[in-house]
This record gives sequence, structure tokens and C-alpha cells, in this order.
Amino acid sequence: MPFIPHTEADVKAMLETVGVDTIEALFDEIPAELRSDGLNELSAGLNEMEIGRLMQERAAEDGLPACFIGAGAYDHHVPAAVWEIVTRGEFYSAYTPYQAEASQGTLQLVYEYQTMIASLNGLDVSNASLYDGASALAEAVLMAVRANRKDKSRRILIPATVHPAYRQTVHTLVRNQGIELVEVPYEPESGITAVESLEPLLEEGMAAVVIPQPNFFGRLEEVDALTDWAHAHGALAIAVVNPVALALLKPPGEWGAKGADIACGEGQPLGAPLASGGPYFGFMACKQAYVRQMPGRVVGKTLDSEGRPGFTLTLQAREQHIRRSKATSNICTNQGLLAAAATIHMALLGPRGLERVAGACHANTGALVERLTRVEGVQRVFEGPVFHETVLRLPVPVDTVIRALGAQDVLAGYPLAEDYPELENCILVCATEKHGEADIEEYGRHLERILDRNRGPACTKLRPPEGTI
Amino acid sequence: MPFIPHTEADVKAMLETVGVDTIEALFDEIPAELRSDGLNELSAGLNEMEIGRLMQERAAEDGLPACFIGAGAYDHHVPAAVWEIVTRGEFYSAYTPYQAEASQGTLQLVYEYQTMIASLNGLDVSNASLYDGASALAEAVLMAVRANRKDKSRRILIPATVHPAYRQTVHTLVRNQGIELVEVPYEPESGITAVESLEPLLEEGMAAVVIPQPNFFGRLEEVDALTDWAHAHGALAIAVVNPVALALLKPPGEWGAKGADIACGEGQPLGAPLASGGPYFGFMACKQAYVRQMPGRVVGKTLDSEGRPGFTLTLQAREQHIRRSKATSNICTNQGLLAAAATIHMALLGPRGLERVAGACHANTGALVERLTRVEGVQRVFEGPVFHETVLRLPVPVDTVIRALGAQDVLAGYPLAEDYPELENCILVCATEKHGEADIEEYGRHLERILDRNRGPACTKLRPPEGTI
Amino acid sequence: MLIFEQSQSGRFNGAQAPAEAPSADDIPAHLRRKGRPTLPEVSELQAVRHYTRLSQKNFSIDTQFYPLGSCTMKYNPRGANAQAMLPGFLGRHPHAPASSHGQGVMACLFELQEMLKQVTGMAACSLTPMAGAQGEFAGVAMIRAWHDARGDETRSEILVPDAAHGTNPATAVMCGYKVREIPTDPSGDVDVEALREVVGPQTAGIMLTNPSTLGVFDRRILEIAKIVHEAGGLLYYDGANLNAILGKVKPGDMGFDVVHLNVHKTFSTPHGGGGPGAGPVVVSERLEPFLPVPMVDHDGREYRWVTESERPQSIGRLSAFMGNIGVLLRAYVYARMLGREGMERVAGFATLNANYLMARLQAEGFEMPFPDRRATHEFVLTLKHEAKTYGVSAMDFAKRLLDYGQHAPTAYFPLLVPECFLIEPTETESRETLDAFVAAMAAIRNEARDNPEIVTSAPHTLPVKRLDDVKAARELNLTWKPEPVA
Amino acid sequence: MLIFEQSQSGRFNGAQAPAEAPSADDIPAHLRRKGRPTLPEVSELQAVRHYTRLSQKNFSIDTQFYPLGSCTMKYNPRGANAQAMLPGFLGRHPHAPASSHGQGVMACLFELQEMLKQVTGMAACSLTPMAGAQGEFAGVAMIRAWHDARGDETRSEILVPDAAHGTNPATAVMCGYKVREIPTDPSGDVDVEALREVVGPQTAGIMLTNPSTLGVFDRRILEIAKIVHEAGGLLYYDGANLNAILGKVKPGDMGFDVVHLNVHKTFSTPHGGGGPGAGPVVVSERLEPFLPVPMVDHDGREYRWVTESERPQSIGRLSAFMGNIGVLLRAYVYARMLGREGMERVAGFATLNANYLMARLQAEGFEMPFPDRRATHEFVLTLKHEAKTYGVSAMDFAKRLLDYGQHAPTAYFPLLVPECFLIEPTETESRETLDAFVAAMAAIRNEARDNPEIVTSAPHTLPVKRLDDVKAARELNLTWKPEPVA
Repeated sequence: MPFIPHTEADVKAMLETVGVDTIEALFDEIPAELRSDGLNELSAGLNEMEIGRLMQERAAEDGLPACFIGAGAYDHHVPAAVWEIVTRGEFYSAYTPYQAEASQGTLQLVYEYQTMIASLNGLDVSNASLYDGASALAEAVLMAVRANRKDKSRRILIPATVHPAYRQTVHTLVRNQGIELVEVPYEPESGITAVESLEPLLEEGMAAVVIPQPNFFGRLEEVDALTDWAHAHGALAIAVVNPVALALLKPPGEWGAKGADIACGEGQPLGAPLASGGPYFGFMACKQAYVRQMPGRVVGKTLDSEGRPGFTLTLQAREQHIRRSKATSNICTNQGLLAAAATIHMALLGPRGLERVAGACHANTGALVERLTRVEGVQRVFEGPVFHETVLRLPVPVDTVIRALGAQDVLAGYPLAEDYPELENCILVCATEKHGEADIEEYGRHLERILDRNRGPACTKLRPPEGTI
Repeated sequence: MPFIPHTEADVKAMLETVGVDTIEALFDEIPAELRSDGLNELSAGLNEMEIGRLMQERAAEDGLPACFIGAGAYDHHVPAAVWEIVTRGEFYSAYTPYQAEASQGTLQLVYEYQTMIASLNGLDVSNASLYDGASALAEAVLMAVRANRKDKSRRILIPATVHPAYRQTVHTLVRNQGIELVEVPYEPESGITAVESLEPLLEEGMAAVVIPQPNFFGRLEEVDALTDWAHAHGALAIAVVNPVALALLKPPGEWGAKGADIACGEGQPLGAPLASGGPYFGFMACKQAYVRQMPGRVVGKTLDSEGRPGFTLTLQAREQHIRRSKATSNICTNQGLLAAAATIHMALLGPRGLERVAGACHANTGALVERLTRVEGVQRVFEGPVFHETVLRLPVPVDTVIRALGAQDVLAGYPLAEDYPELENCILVCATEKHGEADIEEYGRHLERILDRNRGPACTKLRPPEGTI
Repeated sequence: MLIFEQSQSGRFNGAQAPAEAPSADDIPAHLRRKGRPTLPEVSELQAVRHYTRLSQKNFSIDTQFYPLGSCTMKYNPRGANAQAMLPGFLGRHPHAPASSHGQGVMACLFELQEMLKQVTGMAACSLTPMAGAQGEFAGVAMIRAWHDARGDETRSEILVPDAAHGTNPATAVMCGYKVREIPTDPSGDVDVEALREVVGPQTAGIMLTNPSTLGVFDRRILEIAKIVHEAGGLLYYDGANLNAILGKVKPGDMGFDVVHLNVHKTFSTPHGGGGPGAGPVVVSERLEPFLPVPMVDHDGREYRWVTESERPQSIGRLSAFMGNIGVLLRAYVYARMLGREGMERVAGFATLNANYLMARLQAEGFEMPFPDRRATHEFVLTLKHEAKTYGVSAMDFAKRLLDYGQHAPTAYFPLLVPECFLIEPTETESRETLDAFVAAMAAIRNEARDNPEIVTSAPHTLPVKRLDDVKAARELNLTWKPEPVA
Repeated sequence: MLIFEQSQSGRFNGAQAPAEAPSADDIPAHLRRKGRPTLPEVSELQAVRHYTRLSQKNFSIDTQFYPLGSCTMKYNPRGANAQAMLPGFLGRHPHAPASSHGQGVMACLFELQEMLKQVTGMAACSLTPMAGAQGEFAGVAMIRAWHDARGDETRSEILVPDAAHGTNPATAVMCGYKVREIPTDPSGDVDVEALREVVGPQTAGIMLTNPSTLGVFDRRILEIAKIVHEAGGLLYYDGANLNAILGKVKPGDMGFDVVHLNVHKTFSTPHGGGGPGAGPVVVSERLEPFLPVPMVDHDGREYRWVTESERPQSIGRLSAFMGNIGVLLRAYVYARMLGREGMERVAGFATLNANYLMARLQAEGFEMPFPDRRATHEFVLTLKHEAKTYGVSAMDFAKRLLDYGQHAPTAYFPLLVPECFLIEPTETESRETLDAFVAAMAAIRNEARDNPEIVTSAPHTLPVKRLDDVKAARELNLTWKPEPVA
């Protein structure tokens, strides 16, 4: 039997010990009318060879295209050592380290993770990870409402330049607790959030201001000014950051005069494969003052009975299994394996390696934008510095281009019009350290060809882009 | 620096400790005229990301065709657990277990391997593995010459039905020691070795007779008669067997009245991927009486100073590092990782699982032969029972068929004419448990189409097969 | 030794870094980082050796028996891991076009949705919640959305049995509800009379696990469902214990309106030191419009994503993409490998193992709080007698078990039972392993009698001795800091 | 506990077995197996748990410093493993057509051949030998084939220095030669005068390692080459110590005619508990016709196999297919990752580490048999003083080092030096690791002085205490047998 070790003799002897005749008899407390007649709609089991073949065929269907999509998930190189170690049974098949003495591997690793994340963000402390970047932002919002002792308001200012799916997720997760999310518009020329656009939203007080860096358009926000403005008005500053970008960009803890109070973001760029969107992990760091308001698992260093250092879960009094309805969150799972991967990933890259990765992403994105804007009719939409991503306006509908490039195994980018109707025909493109000159040139050439074809007289349905025909 | 941990400060301090100024100075005993001016022809280093991309492209070039070739390497399912465990650093990056106390993992595993291999072969003992099946046969031949106390001849009878590459390898490895390999022809109708064809070769005595089961044509030899004949004439019987087939076939230790004396073969079917031909491993088992003539590493059970059981390399007095020019072989490497894979593979399958694998191979081969011989002009060449493989005669040159099927990502089989000129237009086809009905039908349909096309009037160079046109 | 203590400034792992890029001087100085972060500077070998050795300090399913009650620590098939890590799956961007670069993974997800509906007896499924607790959230949020959609805004309470997982009340609060606890009757079932007294027009719903965390199947579940439904509330099923009834009873048949599943429990995806999990939700027809997005649908021609635009009543999105797909793929592989017969066997053998273990421990003289009940896939044992007689607590037993090479069961939960263990052996453990656990428990009780110090000071054979949790919480040390340079 | 002791008749791992096949009754009964073999009947979890736990009982590079002299235990890059295990490589049948299904792997092999020629300064390469010892065999067999081809059948002797690896004389015998040993001079180099005396028309060649196993570079190598060549013999280079000179000196420039490489040493492929390795051979032009087949060639259009049909003078085939290609792919990836600069750095840092370690141990008062010589990538240390004074042997030191978490160096080899360690730290170890080794050695010497019993009875912290090798050899127990049923 797959995964069940019992022999017939075992079953017989065990039933005897229990004092029943059949396994079915063990279910005799279940009302008879409830007993199901089995799972008849399911198909028969496959052995590992059979399911392996099916899965190989399906994985092959999804292909291995050249990926120029970012939009919150980034195609980075992950050292082979990372997942070879992470999938070791001792990490892979262990549970939450409730028995600290038998879990020093996981616990020390999380302590190292917390150190790396806190330092990367320029903040004091970090938790052991959350589900993903979007839900981490929701937890940060809830945390800010709990933590802000100056302003008891439940209003949160959240710029439109924050990842749209993050805003939707935050909405889902906090709406039932009477928290109001106030969207801050962006400057149409620069694609960033001006301090001036915050002023009119001030009226009723606010618990926190969310500040993305880079923002969803890849643009760099004026984080110092935004942070100082938040603090000046009694709000906490919540940073939403890309951890690879932090190798180049000022860490949240140094934003403005006092630094952001809470930082969170998507950890995927640190060693998690794209994997259709998950599992990833959310990270969260904050100032020491707010540590007891932080959700999620936290590992602390302590001593054993002989005075040797060791590690254990701590601050459990915040958590649901102790505090139940008064917990800081209902979270009990973190993304342990992903945090482990990130820790090993960062250890393998080190500060200089991560800096080079960020530098290469930046340079390649520059080269990509330069190449694509050489194609007739393709324009940059926002002026100003970027990291990783840039918004381009195409002379034809984006979907046509995405489909045509997809057929060439090039993923062109993320179409913006659904989330930002004002950005019709706009696409968000991204390059990482994996996308060198040759890939970029291939994208450029395909784009040229596709636009030429779509400009042709046969495509009468398309609006002719300005300056052509 | 890739894989070198030294900082500049380390280098400086270390050179100071040594008392030299530069690393170059450490090479000052090397005559100046010998110093190379560097490895200028080599290209610059690639990082893991870059080489990863190159290798992915190259692996993709080789594709993942449906494989109906056997001929000594078999496309079996390998449970995922096997290589996930084998590539754990503690197995992967350990060396030969010279320090037994620090190598109980490898040593116990090899002891378990030896038990499994000995039992599979129905013999008393096994070594820790050899390089591959072909070189294992060469070692078995040398061992038989050392071990045979009745007949001091250096003649070995080796049937033409033994894998041609094995015979070539044996020739390479034993020729310089004055050993004579006498080829035994096979019966043209049955494709097996008749006892009658051995008789004329008897004249000058012989050290051993090699007996393959199944033989290279997939045919089952009359192993009892051959073994008894060898023993009756003072020769040892060396079995060359397929370990998966042994789940169904009589083990060498039970052949004839006294059993084969030495068994060897290719271990690849027990958990090693095809991998273009290696690394595989050779296995060898023998009767207790010959254990001290066996080449290669051997692990024995013993006790520690407190009386607890443990494992250690033993019989090292046979080996080159002790015995130098008087060693049983120059071998010092075994195929440790592959033997580990085989052990875990056999533990996961168990006796019943292995039996089912062998049964499925047998059934699928039967179905394959049945399907292909339904194609007009395709015929079975040898009558009689087979395992795994069968020789078919095609109505057109084999190379044409192999090329045309290859273009459809079907590997048709192994062409026999180069090794056996009398088997013109013959191909050795194979099915394992991985090749089900649908694959077989696909092969059959492609073959029909290809033969139809090649029978057409355009292919004038082809001899028309009997009964067509 | 921490990885940071092996770091040396200037050490650089050349194989893992891209070539130096041109300086990013188009980024204004005031937006740039000045100092480098405290990441370790170690060689690849140092990192590999460090984390390989760290891993060896863990207990895990792959190395030890791990009977952690309510966590279903069963074998995580290596085949599921291997298949989920195929390059085509790992390399797929979440926004890769579904038509050209997504049909493979979406086929798996769609079929998983169907299978989960079938095993729970529900009408519709969303796989997107990223963990059990998020599945709970989605479930209660849907209950709320349903009441809201009917304009029924008086409902302010969620009922939760006192034996429930802590996530249940915490979730209810996250959804804006007040929590009201329902007591347990002496037999371990929900106190139905007490329930009757508290339901009313303020009742939004009830969150139930059945079998409960007391390791018993609530025999009056149909009555409970009727009471809550008649009061206008809905029933939420916490799927943490689904392993106990897979193929035997369907939550849908018990009257539940929404169920979350923990695939890292029932469907054997890796526990991973605490995650990632995945917490799909399945619902009855009336809750279908409220399911969280995205989901996978098949339009007869191809698989496609269902998003908020066509589900305007959806509670919305729970993550930036579509949840933990890599985890769901592992669950899919596992479910397909089990198939119909395999899935029906799960509950049977999990229950056999639990009842056998309970019977043997009972025969050894250990006390069960509900001795007349069948164990389900798990059971509760109380060490209050041992605590009183020998001064040896459940915690001490737990720590001493580690020395016997066995992970401890869940201790001190459920909160109702003093000095308790919640023991869940799972169906993938052999009888020999269960016997070894009984032997260890018996041996520890003998030690408690003859030499309690060895138990109360355990563990003795692990990398550290017993750790000081109080110090950890009082003198918070959550990150390493470099020694100040003298 | 052995896996067999966990077996139970009738236990069956359903996920790994194909469906039952129709009985193979076309196979005659007298050719069929009757009883089942003694393979264990365990569940997948039991097997995974057993072998995972077994692995933890090993020392390895990934977990410990492993300064095993002459074995070059350096970091085995995980990236090389991952790339070699790509499905396209793993799934390729050795007889898959080269044109349609082999150009990827053959490109790697061809480029590896070229790189090995370049680093050794030789003219041609065959990758096919499956291990160092098979490379040695191929080398000497080529020397023999060369003499034979010239009709020179008087040459019956191979010269081997007394410090050589045991494989050298064993190989010479396998090739039908008699072995004559050459002594070492007091400085550690080959005794050239003694060599001069024994060369002659009977000399087929000499097998040399340079640097030698004494950890020194033989300074008179050009003179040696001249003497042997003038006598009509050829020079064989044992590549075991190539790590010491990579990028610094090429064996071709020293006058060698044939070189074997151990890719599991110099090119960092896994040691794997003793294999698999690969032992490519590279040769000067005159030996090229004799190289073992197959090799990879490029005909301007595509890669193709070179076989015996176009190399009639080849010594022939050494394996059923083309050797350990999976190992060679790992070596290829490693070589490409190092590249020119990386490869040139190997010898420098390996030598720096060895000299540093030697200097520090010398400063601690340990004795070096060749104190005036530079260390190469390794060096010899003798504990004869410690043995005499404290009664603590090199073996005892070795076993005690294990308690300090360090694998022992090679002990009692080379045979010339009493109570010796041959210590090779490799370039991938950090200075801190070397310092820890020095500290352990010094601590053990103190123990030997103060409390020798703790050293002579070591190890104390491993899964077993010191094992009885004599009993193992005397009471041979090589396979498990079931307990007889009473």
C-alpha cells in the first residue's frame, strides 16, 4: 500500500490489542447516516513512475520562456546549494520548532535569518517570516494600528503606486476590522507619490502611511520626504521594499530623520523560484519599540541549563495558541523553508554578491529600456530613476504584443491597463541579472517585427499610433 | 574567488607565518625553465548562473525521447527518494571509509548492499562494487584464473552471446596477462550457446566458462547445462547477469548441480540513471571459498571496544595500497554512490517490487515484439524465451529506420550488424516497465509509416523485402 | 557558531556573483545605501558546511517518529517534491500567459480543486489561502460576506468550542466578530445544551473541528448543525483533523457550509520547519460566490483564471498571486498517488494506529481522560497522576522522550486537560515504531519513579540541554550584533 | 539497526511498484527463480528514515575538515551536481544517436578533452577510464602498445619509486610488467644515481608522481626524463597530485609521455564514499594512436564518437560504454566555473594552505621528515617522537582527531616515513579551519602527555568506539543472515 507500512499480520494483531474485529469498527461512534460510501469519483492511484510522467509532460507544457515580467516576482539565479540543502529531510520534514532542544537547526537558522533581514532593512528586529509580501503588508497595517499610540485613527494612507494586488490583499484582510484604506494618487509625469498629494488626505488623522520603494512602476519614491511627513503628522511609516534593491537603496531604517517604523515586502527575490507565484515569503522588520506588536513567529537567543547558548521560539504570548482571541494575528504558519532558502541564499551571496546582483539588474533594465525605446513608437512613460522595472507605452494594444511575443517564448511584461486604466497600451518591463545582452536584443528584434506587422494595412482594427502611416 | 575563501589579509598573514613574500615564492623549488606561463588557452571563468544556462541548453539538445534501446543499459523508473538521499553531502562528499568510526553510514550501507547483491545472485558474498559490468567481467576472469586450483590454464571460454563491448573490454584488460579468450559461437536458430559448441574448444584445458543470462540477444541460455559442463571439465563458471532479471530468473548460485562460482554484471538497472553510459557500477558475488581472490573493497561486520557491532573495510591485505604489485587488482575506487543508490533502490522496491518490475519489463517486451512483428516484413530472428530484449529483422537497412524514428523522438533499438555481420538488417529492441501500451503503439505506427515509405518506388536502392512489391 | 562568526570582511564567493556592473549612478545619492548590510562573508564551502551541520541538529519526520498531535506529521513523499521541482514548474512566472505558458500547472490545480470538493462533499473550491489560518480567515470572511449580502447585519458573534485550536478565536476576531466559547461535555463532545442557550440572532456561525482536538468524533454533529442553521448561522469546519475521516465521512454531509484543508497535514506536503503550508477552502453552493480569488476554471477549451471581475461578491484576494502553488502541486501529486483506494485507507490506518497506541499505553497504566471513547487519528493522555506522584510534568516527559530519539507529542493542548499529551501517530508509521514509543513512555515513568532528576533535567543527548524560555522572553535577543571593536 | 532487521514479510511499498504483470509463464520453470531474494520489505518512510540517519553517521567534506593526504578532499560544487543531473543528461541512453540526441553532452565532453590537454600540456585526450587506477592502466597499456608497435619486445620492467601509490606497481603487473623500485634520496627526491643504475633495454618506462607522495616537488625531473628516454623508456605521470601544480607547471613540459588525471581530486567531482571517479588520460603525439576508445571528435559539422574502427592501434575499450560521463560533466562544469584565472589559482592557494599548516605545526613542535623542503599541496609529518615518548601512535592521533570534529589525515603512508600523517588541506579550506586543526593537534599532544589513555582509546564521541579490524578480517562477516527460526 502506498505509504502505509502495515502487513496483514500487523493489522490483525493491532485490532486484537484494541479489541475490535475490523478497522471499520473503530468508526462506530460516527452516526451511521453520516458514513460516506467512499470516494467513488476519484480515479485510481498512480504509482510514482506514472505520476512522474504526467507531471513531466505538464511541466514541459509550461515551457522555459525568457521572462521579462517582474510585477512583484523576479527571475533571479538561485545557487544550486540553496535548494539542495533546504530539501534535506531534516529541514524539509520538520515542523514548527516547538521542542527547541530538538530543533536547534531550524531555530539557529531563523535567528540568522532575522539578523540578515533586520540589517538589510536597517531596522532592529525581524520576525521569522510571513506568508508573502502582500499579506505581510496587511499584517504591517494591522500592526501599525495596534502600535500607534499617538493617533488612534484606523485610517491608512496607501499610494496608488503600491502593487495593485497588495492593495487588494490588504483590503481583503483588514476590511472587517474597520480599517480605512485611503488611496494616494501618483504624479502623472513622474509616476511617484508627491508629498503634496498627501496633504489633502490629512484631515481625520491616520495611523500610518505606506511607502513603496521601488514602487510598482519601478520608480524610486522620495522616501525621506514621505517618511518625515508621516512622522510629522503622527503616523507611522510602513516601508514596502524589494530586498534585492536594498543592496543598492537606502534601507527603510534610514529613511528621513527617524527612519521607517516597519518594513515589509516580498522575500521571493532572495532564493525562491518563481513557481507560478508561491510559495514565497513575506518579511517584516521593525524598530525595537514595536517588537511586541509584531505578528508571526520570533526566535530568540537564550542559554541552556549549563549556560551554553541556544535558540528558542519566544514572545509566544502574542500568538494565537496562547492568547487565542487576543492574539496579534491568527498566523501560526510561517514560510519556514523559504526563509531557510533566503538565509542560505544570502549567506552564499554575501553583501558584495547581493550588491552585484542588484547592480546587474539595474544595468540590464537600463539596457532593456534603451533597446526597446529604440523601437519606433515605444516610449518611456515616467521620467526619473528606477530599479528593476520601467513602464513603456506601446503604439498598439499590449495584449497583441504579449501574445505574439509569447508565441516566440518571450514573456514581454505586465500589462497595466486593467489596474491603471489611464495607462492604456502601457506595459511594465523588467530585467534581472539573468537577462543579458542577447536576450534583450532578441526581445527588441521580435518587438520590432511585431510592431511592423501590426502597423501594416492588414490590421485595420488597430488605431494607428501617432506618427506612423 | 570561486571556491577559495582567503581574504587579502589572510594571505598576507599566512605568507608571513610561512616566511615568504608571495605565493609564487612557494614554488621556488620548481626549476624555472619548467614554470608555465599560465593557462592562456582556457577561457575566462563562468559563474554558476552562466554555466547553468549553457548546460540547460545542452541538456535540452539531447532531449527526452522514448527509449527502446537496451543493449546493456536500461531505462527504469528510479524512485525520487534514491537520489535525494544519495546526493546528501554526507554520502556525496565523503571519501573511501578509511576511518571506519567516522564512516559508519557508508560502511553499514555497503554491508547491506553486499547482503542484497549476494542474495540476489544466490551466492555467499559480494564486494562493495566495481566500475561497471564490462570491467567487472574482466575482473571476474582474472579472479577465476587466480582461483581455479584444478586447472592452471589461462584459457577462458566466452560465448559470442556475451555483450560485444564486454568482450572487448575484457580483452583490453586481460590481454597483457597472457590470458586467452576463446569465443564460443551461438546457435544460429536459437541465438543461444549450445553445450555441443563448447566441446570442440575443450582441448587445452580452461580456467573458466563465462555464461550470460539473459544473453545479449535477450535470449535465455541453458544455464544449468552450461554450468555443469564447466564444472565437469574443471572450469569455474562465471555468470554475467542482469540484476533486475534475477527477480524472475534462477540465480547463478543455483545454476546446475553446484551453482556458478562467480557472478557479475552491470548494476545500472538498480537505480542508476542512463546518463549516457555512466557512472554505473559493476557488481560481483562469489562462493565463500573464493572470497580472498575477489577484487575491490569489502566491508565486514565487527565489534567496537565496548562490544557494540560496527562495520569496517576488511580483507585489505588483498589490496594495492597494502600489497602493491601482488594485489588482486589495481582497483581502489569502487562506485560508492551508485552502490548506495542501488541499496536504497532495492530497499524501496523490496523483493516484491523488483519482481513486479521484472514482470512488467517482460510483459512490455512481449507486447512490443508482438506489435512490431505485426508490421509487414518485420520478423523475430531467434525462437525461444527472452527477457527484456529481442532481435528483429527489418525489411530495410536498420540505420534508415533508426534515423527516421529518431526524428520522431523514438529511439528504435540497437543495430546489430556491426558486431554481428551475419545479423544484417537486425535490430535489438527493448522495453522496460516505463514503456506502456501507448508508447509501443506509437513506435509501431511510426515504424509502419517509415517502412511503407522506404518500400516505395523512390527508394530504389533498397532490396525489396520478400513478399512485397 | 553563527554564520556571522565565520564571516571575514572581503571574503567573496565568486561563483555566485555576477560580474561587477557599471555603477548605478543614475540613482540619486540620497536614495542610495551607504553601508553594507550585515550579511555573512563566507565561502560556498563554509555556507554549505554550516547549514548542512545545522540541519543535523533537527528532529524531523525523515529521521524520527514525530507524533505531534493535530499536526499530522506523516511521511512527505520525495516523489511529490521531485515533481513539483521540475524546471517547467519552478521557472514559471505567475503572470506568464495562461494560454501559452500555464496550461500544465493549471491542469493540476483544476484537478486538485475537483478532488478536494469530492473528498469533502462540497460544491466549490478555492486553493488560494496560503496556510490553514488563512483558510480559516477566508472561511469566516465568507460567512460574513454571506450575511452582509443578505443585509443581515445583526450577527456579531462566532461560537467556538473551548477545545478549539487557538487560530479559531483569533480568526473570528480578524473578521470583526466577537467570540463566544462553548463548553465541552464530560464525554468530550460539544455541550449541546449550552450551545442551544447561546445561539440566537447575533450568531454568525460556529467554528468546529470534528473530530475535535480531544481526539473524539462529536456524535451529535447533526444536531449541532441543525441548531446553528435554525438560528441563521453557518457552520465552519476546521480541516486540521481531516486525516481522521478521509473517505469515511464528508464534512458536507455533516452540514458544514465551509471547510478549510491543511494540505501540509492531510495531503502530506512538507512541514518545512513551520511552513509553507496551503489552506484551500471548499464551500457549499450558497457560499460559492464569495470564494477568494483567483481560482482555476476550464472553459471547455483551456484552463483560465477566475478573477474578481467575474466574481464581484468574492471576499477578494489573499496574496499577491495565487497562493502557494508549489505546495499545492505536491498535494496534487500525493492525492493522485493515493487515488481512490489510497485515500480511503488513510483514515482507517491513522485511526488504527491511534487506537492501538492508546490501548497499549492504557495497558501500561497511563491515564486517558476519555477512556470510554474511541480514539480518532489522535488521542489525549494525561500525566496528572505522574505529575502529582513523582513531580515530573508533561513537559519533563516531553523533553525526556527526545533522549529516546522520539519527538514529543503536542503538550498542554487542548487546554482543558491537565498535563496532557495530544498524540497523533499517523498512518505512515509502523507498528514497531508505535511499540518503541510505548516502551519509551514506560521507561520514562520508571525513571520518574526511581530517578526523577534524570527526567526533570532532560534532555541530555541533544546539542543543548534544557533551554531557558523565560530568559529568552525577558532579555530579548532576536538578532546577532558584531562585537564592538576595541 | 540494519534495514533487514526492519523488514517484515508482506510489507509492500505500493508507490514504487508497477501493477502486477501477467505471469511470465513463457519462461520455462527450470530457468526461473524459486525463492525471493533477501531484500528488505520496508515502507518508503522506513527506507528514507533509515538511510537519512545512516548518512548522518558519516564524516564528509560537507560537514567536516577532511585533510586526507593525496585525496584532494576539496569542496564539490553543488552547482556541478545540479547541472549534471538535468533530465536531458540523466535520461540519455548511451546508444542514443549522436546526431539527433547527443550533441549537447558531446559538446561538453569535447571541450573537456581540450581543457585537459591544455592544463597538462599534452597533445590528445581520452576521457574513458573510469577511475584513476583505470587511467593508470590505460597509461601503462599504451606504453606497452607503443613498444609493441615498434617491435620492441624486450622491455619487461616498469620502474616505480618506493614512495609511489600502491596502484602504480599493481597496475604495472596488470599490464604484464615486472616492477622495479627506485629508492628516494634523503631530501625526498628520486635517487637519480640509483635510477641510472637500473635503467636499460629492459626498461619499458617509469611511473612517477610529481610532486611525489612525500609532498615535495622532484627538482631533478628533467634529468630523470632524460635518463629514461635515453634508455628507450617512456614516462608515465600519476595525476593524483596535479592539484599542486595546476597552472604552474605542465607535465608535458616535464617530459612525460602520458598523464592520467583524477577528476575527483583535481576537478572536484564528488568522492562519493569511494567513487565513482573518472581517470582521463592525456598523451603526447606519439602515444595518440593508442588511446583507449571511445573519444569525442568534431568533424566541423557535428560531434561524433571515435571508435576502434578508425583507431586500429587503440588499446581498446575500457568499459561497456564511454566511462563515467556523469562524473565528467561535473568536472566540465567545475572547470568552466574556474576558467583560466580560477584554475591558475588552485595550485597557489592549495600550496599556501599546506605551507601555512606545515609552518604552524612545525612551530608547535611537530616533526617534519623533510624540514628544509617546501610543502607542495600536501606534506608529511611524523609522530615517531610522540609514539616513542608517550606511547601514542599516529593511529591514536588519527582516531582522537575525529573526536575534535576533524577527519584524520592519511596515516602510515607513504610507507617510508614512520608514524606519519600525509596532510592535504586543499585550497577550499579557510585559514580558521587550518588553525583549528593545529589547535586540535596540539591539544591531543597534551592529552598524550597527560592522559594518554584518552588518546589511545579514542574515538569517544562517534557512533561506535574503536573497531576491531583484526576480528573483522579473521571472522569474516560480509553479509547479514536471518536469525534461524526457532
